[in-house]
This record gives sequence, C-alpha cells and structure tokens, in this order.
Amino acid sequence: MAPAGSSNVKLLYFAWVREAMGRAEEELAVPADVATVADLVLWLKRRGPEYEHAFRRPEVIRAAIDKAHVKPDARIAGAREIAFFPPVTGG
Amino acid sequence: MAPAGSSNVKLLYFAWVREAMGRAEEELAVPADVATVADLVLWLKRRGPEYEHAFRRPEVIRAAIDKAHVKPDARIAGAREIAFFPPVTGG
Amino acid sequence: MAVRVQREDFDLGREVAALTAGRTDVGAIVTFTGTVRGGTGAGEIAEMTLEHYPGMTEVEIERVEREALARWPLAASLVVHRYGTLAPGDNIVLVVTASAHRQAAFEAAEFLMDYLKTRAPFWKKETGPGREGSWVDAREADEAALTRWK
Amino acid sequence: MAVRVQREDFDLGREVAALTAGRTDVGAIVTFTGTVRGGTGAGEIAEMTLEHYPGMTEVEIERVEREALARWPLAASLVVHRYGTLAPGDNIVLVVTASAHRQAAFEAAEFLMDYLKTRAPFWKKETGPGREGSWVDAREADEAALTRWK
Repeated sequence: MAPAGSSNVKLLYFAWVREAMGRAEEELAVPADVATVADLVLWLKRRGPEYEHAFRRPEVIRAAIDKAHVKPDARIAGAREIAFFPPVTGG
Repeated sequence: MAPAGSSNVKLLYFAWVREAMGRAEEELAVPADVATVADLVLWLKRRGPEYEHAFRRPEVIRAAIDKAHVKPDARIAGAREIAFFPPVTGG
Repeated sequence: MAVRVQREDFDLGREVAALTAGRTDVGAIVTFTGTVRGGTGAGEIAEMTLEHYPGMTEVEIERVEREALARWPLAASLVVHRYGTLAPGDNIVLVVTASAHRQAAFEAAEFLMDYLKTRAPFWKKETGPGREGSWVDAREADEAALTRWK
Repeated sequence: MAVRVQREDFDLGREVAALTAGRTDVGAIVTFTGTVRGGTGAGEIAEMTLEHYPGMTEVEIERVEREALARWPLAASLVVHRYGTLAPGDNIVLVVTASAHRQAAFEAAEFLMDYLKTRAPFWKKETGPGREGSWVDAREADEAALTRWK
C-alpha cells in the first residue's frame, strides 16, 4: 500500500538511463503533489546519486506513461507505469 | 544495295504498330531527301494501306534510332535501325 | 549494378541475398516488385503479354541505372524485367537498391521505377475472359512522375 | 496489417510470399530491410545490441501502421523488428507494403520507416573491437524526416 497522499507507480528505465540507474525497474510511492512528468524528474533527482546521475540532462530524456509517449508537461495522476529513456534509435 | 541517293534502313515495329503493319520488321531503301523521323513517317504513310493504318495517329507513335529514343525532328542519316512503337507501358 | 531481361520468374529473397552477400557497408535495402493485377468486372484479366525490344531494353535500363548511380551513393542495384505471357499475381519487374542510409535507397528505387515505366521499351497487352487482347494505354501519371527528378 | 517484434531473423522472400499469396489486387510491393553496418576505422562495429520496451514497442508500431492504412490504400502491410545482439550484415527491421499502384506502396513504406525510427522504443548499443559499448545517438535527420508527413 502506498502511504496516504501518494500513489505507487512502476518506473522503467531503458538504455543509458537504465545503466546509470543500475536497475531496469522499481516501484515507488510518489507523493500526490508530484503532478507532471517534469515534476517527477525533479523529485527523482533528489532521491540519490544514481538518480542525479541518470537524470542530469533531463532535456535528452524521453518519457512514456502506460506505454504511450508523453511530453514533460503530461500529468501522471492514474499512471500505472512510467518509463524513462533516451531518444529512440531503432529501425 | 540501296538505289543511288537512298539508304537501306531496317525498320522495326512493336505492339499495335506491329499488329497494324502485319509484320515486325522490314528493310527499306529510304530516299536521301527523307531527313528526319517525321519525314520518314510521312514517306511511309504513302507506301500503302497498312502504313496508312499503322501511322494514322503519328502523335501517339514513338521512335528509336539504333536503340535510343528520339524525337520526331531527329535526323535519320546514318541510322541502321529505326523502330516505331506506342508509348511504353512496362514496369 | 546489374540488369536482366528474362522470360523466367525471379525469386525476391534469392536476388537480394545474392546482391548483398558479405556486404557490411549496406544499411538499407529497398525492393520494388511489380505484379500482374487481376482486374475486376469487365476489366478482369486472364493473362498479360509483355512484348519488348530486345537489345534496346537492356541499353535503356542500363542508362537509367547509371543515372541513379550518379545521383545517389548506392552500394548495389539490380533491375530484373520479365517478358512473355503472365497470369494475375505473377511477377513483372524487380528493382533492388542498397545503400548505407534509407533515403538514398528509397529515392533511387523510385527513380528507377519512374524511368523504367516511361523509358524501357515494354508494351503490355491484356486479355480478359471472352474478350480480345487490348494494348494497355500509357498512364499520364507515369509521365508526370518524372518531373520530380528534373 | 501485422507487427512482429522478435529475436529471430526473418526471411524477406518468405515474408513477402506469405503476405501476397493468392492476392490479385496487388500490383506493387515495396520492401525495406534495415541491416547492421560494419563501420570503418575507429567506428568499426563488432556487434550491435538492440534493447526495446516490450509491450510498448508493439503498441507504437501498430499505431503507426494504422496511420499508414488510413493515409494510403494498402492491400497489405507488415513490420518485423528484431531485438537482441546482432552482427554486421544482420537484418534489423523489415517493412513490407503492398498496394494496387507503386506510389502508395513507396510512400507508405517510407512513412512507416520514418515513424519507426523516431517513435518505436528501440535503442542501439554498438561494441567495437577493443572498445566498450556505446549507445547510438539519435539522428536529427530522422526527426526532420517527419515534417514531410505533417
């Protein structure tokens, strides 16, 4: 159970974001006042050195909420899964 | 041997030009005053009903001299092989 | 760079494999396969016969292929065009272009097809069930497509 | 319309044959195959590893494929994208589009590739002889390519 006023969200990391984090995923209780993807990045950066390292250049990190691309101003309320990754390079 | 003042040219016909002519090729002695492809078409049209039929709409007939596309004003002097055909429809 | 004009069918997978075998400078391979459509209703096609001008066909396609090689950095290219009598669903033409990057491969393949359609001396005659063969008219759209390469 | 994300290789000829078998409404089939380039000099590549976001990958590619079907009259389409560790010359991605006419098939294939490159969640890591793996940077040209479809 998430603490009161927070929600549990599954976070996924890919490519060099994953390498900088040292893990591919985790579940975190995110406070209710963390409203957008940009807010979440700021909140994560304060959690420890691996976060600070992984998110040191937020402008080159992309995000997806529940498997759909989103912009930094996207609201995260209700999100089950939020992914962070570099610009894609497939194809 | 071509008569004096004329040259032997191999003429080739394709697609509906060939069908209208009733033959795929022939060798003709073309008088020296037949200078261009357009002149040749006019000269051919006077040779008989199959020519008149095949060349009744010269604007939709294309020509090649020695296996290269040419315009109606192309000069035919020195040509070994002249082909007449409809606009191409391959590919 | 290769051109083949042939009566026999071609095998897409085998042609591409042969063209790119052992090549590690290629990052993008585009193929175009043209096939005989069956048509519908009064336009139904039983068979299609492709006539061509032996000798000129190869020369014209080679000319177009050289032009493509001059315009785009191609690692390899291939054009195979069939003639003879074909049935709906049969292959007519194959164009393969290989390059380091996709844009060159795509553009060169389109260029080759646009020029093949308007320069290679082939003529199609279609026969339907219960109707005589008729020569396919050239499409104005094919001639118009050339303007983008000027 | 089909999407597959897989570790295994694909066979170009077999995929196209399966997609177009028995179809007589198809006159034009375009394929794009993306392969691993070997690089040269200091950029020489020993292997390339493709990471992806399982679940999102399929959803994103299907979204792009639906968009292509809404824009062009396609008779059939297929996207296959590999993940895992690949060597120079190996296949990465296959796009196949089939239509009655060539312009739709070409444009839809280019559209699919442009969007795959910028939307499908794949990341490439290259390893060279004697150097550590490095993540491939996104190309600005890929993002710029999208503007033509707006």
